[in-house]
Amino acid sequence: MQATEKTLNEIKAKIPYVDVKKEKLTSVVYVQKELLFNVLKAIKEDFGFKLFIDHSVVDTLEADNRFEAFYILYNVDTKERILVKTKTEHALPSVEKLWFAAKWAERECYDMFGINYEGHEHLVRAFMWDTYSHYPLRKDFPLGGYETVELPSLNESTFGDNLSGTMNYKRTHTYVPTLKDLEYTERNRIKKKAQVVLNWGPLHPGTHGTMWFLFDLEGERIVQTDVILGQLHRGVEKLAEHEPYQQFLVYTDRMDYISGLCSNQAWTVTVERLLGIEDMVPLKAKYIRTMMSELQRINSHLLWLGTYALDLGALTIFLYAFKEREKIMDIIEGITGARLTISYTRIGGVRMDLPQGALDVIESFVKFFPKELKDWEKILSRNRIWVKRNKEVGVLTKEDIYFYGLTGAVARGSGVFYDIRKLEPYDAYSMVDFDVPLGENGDCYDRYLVRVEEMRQSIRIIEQCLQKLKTMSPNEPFMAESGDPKKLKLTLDGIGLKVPAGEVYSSGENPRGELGFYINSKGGLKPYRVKIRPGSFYNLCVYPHLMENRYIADAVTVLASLDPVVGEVDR
Amino acid sequence: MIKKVFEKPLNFLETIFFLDFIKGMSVTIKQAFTKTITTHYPYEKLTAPKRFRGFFGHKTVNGLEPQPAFDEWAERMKVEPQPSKSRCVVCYLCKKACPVPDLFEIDGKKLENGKKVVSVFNMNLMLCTFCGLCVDACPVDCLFQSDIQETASFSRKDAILNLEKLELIGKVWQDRREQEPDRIWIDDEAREKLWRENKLNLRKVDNA
Amino acid sequence: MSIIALGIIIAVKVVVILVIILGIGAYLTLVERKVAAHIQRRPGPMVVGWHGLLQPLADGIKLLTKEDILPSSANPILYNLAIVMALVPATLVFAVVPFGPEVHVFGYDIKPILTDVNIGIILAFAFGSLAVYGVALSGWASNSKYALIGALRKAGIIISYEVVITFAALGPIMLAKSLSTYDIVMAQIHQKVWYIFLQPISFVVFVFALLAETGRVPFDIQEAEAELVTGFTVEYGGMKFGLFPLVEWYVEVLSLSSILAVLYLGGWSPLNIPFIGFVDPFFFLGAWSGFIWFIIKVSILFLLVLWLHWTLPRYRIDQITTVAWKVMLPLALFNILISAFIAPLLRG
Amino acid sequence: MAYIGLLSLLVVMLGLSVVLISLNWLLGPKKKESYKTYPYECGVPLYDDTAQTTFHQGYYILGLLLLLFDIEVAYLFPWAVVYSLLGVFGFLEVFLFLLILTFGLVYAWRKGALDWQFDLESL
Repeated sequence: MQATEKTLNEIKAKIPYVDVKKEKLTSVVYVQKELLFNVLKAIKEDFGFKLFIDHSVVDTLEADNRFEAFYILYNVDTKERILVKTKTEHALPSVEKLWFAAKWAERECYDMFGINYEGHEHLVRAFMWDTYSHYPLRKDFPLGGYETVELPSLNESTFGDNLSGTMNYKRTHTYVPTLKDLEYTERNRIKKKAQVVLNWGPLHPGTHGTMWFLFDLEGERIVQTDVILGQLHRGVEKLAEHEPYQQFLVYTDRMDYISGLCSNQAWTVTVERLLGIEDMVPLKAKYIRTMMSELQRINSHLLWLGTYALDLGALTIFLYAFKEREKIMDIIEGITGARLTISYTRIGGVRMDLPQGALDVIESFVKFFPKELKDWEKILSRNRIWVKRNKEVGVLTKEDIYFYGLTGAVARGSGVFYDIRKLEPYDAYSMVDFDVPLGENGDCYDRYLVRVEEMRQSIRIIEQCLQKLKTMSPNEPFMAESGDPKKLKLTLDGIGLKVPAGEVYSSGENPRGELGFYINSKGGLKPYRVKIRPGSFYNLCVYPHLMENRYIADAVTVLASLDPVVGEVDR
Repeated sequence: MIKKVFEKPLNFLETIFFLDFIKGMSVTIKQAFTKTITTHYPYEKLTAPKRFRGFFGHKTVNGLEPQPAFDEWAERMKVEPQPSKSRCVVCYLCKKACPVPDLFEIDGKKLENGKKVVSVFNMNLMLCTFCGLCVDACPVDCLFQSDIQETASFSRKDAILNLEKLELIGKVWQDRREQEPDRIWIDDEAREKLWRENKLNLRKVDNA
Repeated sequence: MSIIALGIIIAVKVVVILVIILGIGAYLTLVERKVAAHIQRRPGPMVVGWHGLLQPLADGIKLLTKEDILPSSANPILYNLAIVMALVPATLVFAVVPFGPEVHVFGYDIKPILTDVNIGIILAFAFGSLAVYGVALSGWASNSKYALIGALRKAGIIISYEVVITFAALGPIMLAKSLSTYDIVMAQIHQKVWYIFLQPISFVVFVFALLAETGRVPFDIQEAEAELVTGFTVEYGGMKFGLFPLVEWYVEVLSLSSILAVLYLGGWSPLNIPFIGFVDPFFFLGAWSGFIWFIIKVSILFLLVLWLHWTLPRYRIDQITTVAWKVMLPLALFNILISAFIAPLLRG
Repeated sequence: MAYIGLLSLLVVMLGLSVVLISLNWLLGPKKKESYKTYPYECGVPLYDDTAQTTFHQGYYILGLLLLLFDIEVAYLFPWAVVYSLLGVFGFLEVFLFLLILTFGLVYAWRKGALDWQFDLESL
């Protein structure tokens, strides 16, 4: 929910030199950049907007004060969200003292826009290597990049069978880092303090993807850690500026590739809110989306559980979890046609109605799954080794949650009631009944219990959706009908979907935390700027803090319990 | 609304008799004597569901086109339908709907009677995301996605579908699977075997 | 007994041990894969041979035809010596394992034990603890950080469990009043009791120490694939890589299981009803039934190890040492006290 | 005399291990590539070129305790064999011996020597 008029007025009364504005979808506080730090501090401490959601920059291409920066903050107690905006030429004060998460967001802005943050402790690039000299998200950076190095295609050199026209695969590539660049980067990121610096990743089974950690080791003790991101960086935000709204859906699949449906849903809901057609979406579509994304949540949590147990040595659970996961994959494949990159939702509904037999299959899955879950818990939950490995490891207090901008199961594991499905219900979540599991100690064990319980709650939601969907006839619409096709064109393919000017921040509760989309639209077919708020990225930012003075063996425990996915971290 | 999660710690008796280990081991031994749930790929293969989004194909003109859309679009684009050839009306809507438009290369050629017919339709599937937006866009139910999923090849050339390949895939599809009902899975027996422990019983095919 | 006969007997015994190491050791990989697969609801290897029966052979051929790679910064002598140091002591343990009772073949009385000496158990523990050198050397010689950490972890485990395993073994020795493996079994047969019934604490401690010494779950931290990829073997390839798991996971488990069977399960003796006698369904085989009982006991122990391996998660290094010194060692000391009271009550 | 078997097994095993080590060199392919012998560290350039440096371990004191207890156990082996012949005197003597060592263990425990030496400060 956006901050109310009342809160905005209170802010205006307390801090007179800011401008406040309540727009249709956002509540904005405008402030001069010189006063930014103090204003944010006051908003954080006096008004309770403690949770850091996101920070980024919009390149307006205006002659003076080219960049418009925004900070998105959340008040967990009053369930209000606020945007703080400022304008700058190329420099901003760093707010890393207020939120550590801002440190990483600022690094990203420095990397992508070349904004210089004054007072930042260690301002290095977030995704690109340190010898890279461009700022890719600036508007004057071409979509294809600067063509500098041409890589020979393997086929050309082996078979010599290139084709002509647009079908040829002789594609120019942008500059790729050499070993020297990487070596410079790794030495720039971490200054050795202890005995040995160990490269942990990117090609490592424990990192769940291509994450590159540097551990400064004193024996088994990790003295300091840094993460080198960007192994999977594809510039999704840049691509979003060049894709129509519907077509960008395809890229949301590929961000958090474990839970494509939830990302689809979050993006679709965001665009629907921007269009103002959230209420026009048929009830059936809403229920289908909710049910499918809960299935996807179980799917994603199963992958988490499997790899978590695998990391701690219990390989069998991994196979058990994948056995059930395969069933969900089969269901999703039968309904949507794809297993991983699903692209099922559409702006205004879903792509297809449920096929025959889908409800039967889901019902039989839902009936059996809790039994299986109980079996796994028998192996793990009270096992003395499992408890020893997880309790008192990676402890996060409530204050940490706010300071590091953590969301999702990580926040709930520490007892912070933060679940977008409850706080800001989208689709059918307001119509179904479910509990939010909360932990107490905020250690890995609590996060484990929370996620396991979440699977059970997801089953509850799916059951309710099933009951509802059974009563609906197959003839009911699954796509919204536009009242006036000239003004608003809602089709399955999304050709010619025009979106009014405006901005919106809306988020969905992904299995890995809050996935938010900030859309800045200047009207027309394509968004002007899309900022994705990835849950994994901010959940990962607490990792170096948690790993201080821990064992190498805890590295896998903590990483798996934070459960980041590289596709979402790097985008 | 809020559910606190916790788990009891082991008590003394459970600790000294290793009851936690025994419980876990009882689960694993139980599973060890249950039937396996694997499909022995590539000796055994499941049939992909009808909705599966695999390689693309062009349905051919066989009298089952969606009417009146097909005639209208053929009129509008001045295209002459050729029997057992692609239904494509060269409307470029698929290219428009594609997130990566570069992968399509479409062209039509003029016939002697002044009408058009599709002559070039290349899809570079190296770039394709298999999202199905082009299929949604196709107004005449020509472009579709088949169940071809084993697409690995030694040359990138094989990843490019030209008009002939597309028509061939389409014809095979029309013979083989087009008439199937819109069901979640088609191979009920194999799936029920896989879902043995769930006691799945799919309702018989409803051909209505 | 003539020199020639003695030579032939020794040669046969050595060949039997070699078969155990290479043949049975290799086929245990198949057993492990099958057990693990079925626990995980998979069929395991099915393609090479009937139900994968030729799989170990195929694996062996694959490993043998790999390229021989020496890491650029490794120390070549230590790098290869590590394999010798890992393989040889682990197999020497079999020299003191009595596989069965004395049998009468071709007019000779043969004890199926290679070296029946009066310090058999001590020899077994001595060779067992030598195995750590192989791991430590490989970690140091391959000059990779993962290998080094893995090797040092293994040393940490050995440091903790070496003491525990010897203290645990003291109990049965006190009851049997002998250090010879053969005599320990004979003592159990005379006293008509397996020592597992008199020494349950010591048995449990010994089983955990066995898991630790052989690097099985929950103590497989030296190769923890999620943290250290494969720990000390990370720079080894081909047969050199194949030998480490063969030694650690199969040969050592077999040898220590044999010692365990000797100490607690009465070696080759048939099923025991404490203080009453033995029940032998294989009585018609005469003295040879002992071999069957020995094989049964060792296989059950091996399957138990596998069962534990594929169920439990793994400990952290500090937890392993803590458990060893704070739980296992006091228990083992306590067990000696109990044995001191039990021992005089037993018939010599 | 009894050790001949052991010795012959040792010789056979030494020979076998040398054979097994060299088999790869004999049977395997030999292709030179520049990065094939690069030490594995997840496919990125090494930060530290060598791993053969000082590396702190947390079980140094445990190693010392191991020596102590292994010697103790060596004393106990002969006692265990002849225990039944020694009677009450033998029991009391070793009981006293074990008691002292148990006190040693408890002392080490209380001093924190049995814990993993995690920080340099705790040493």
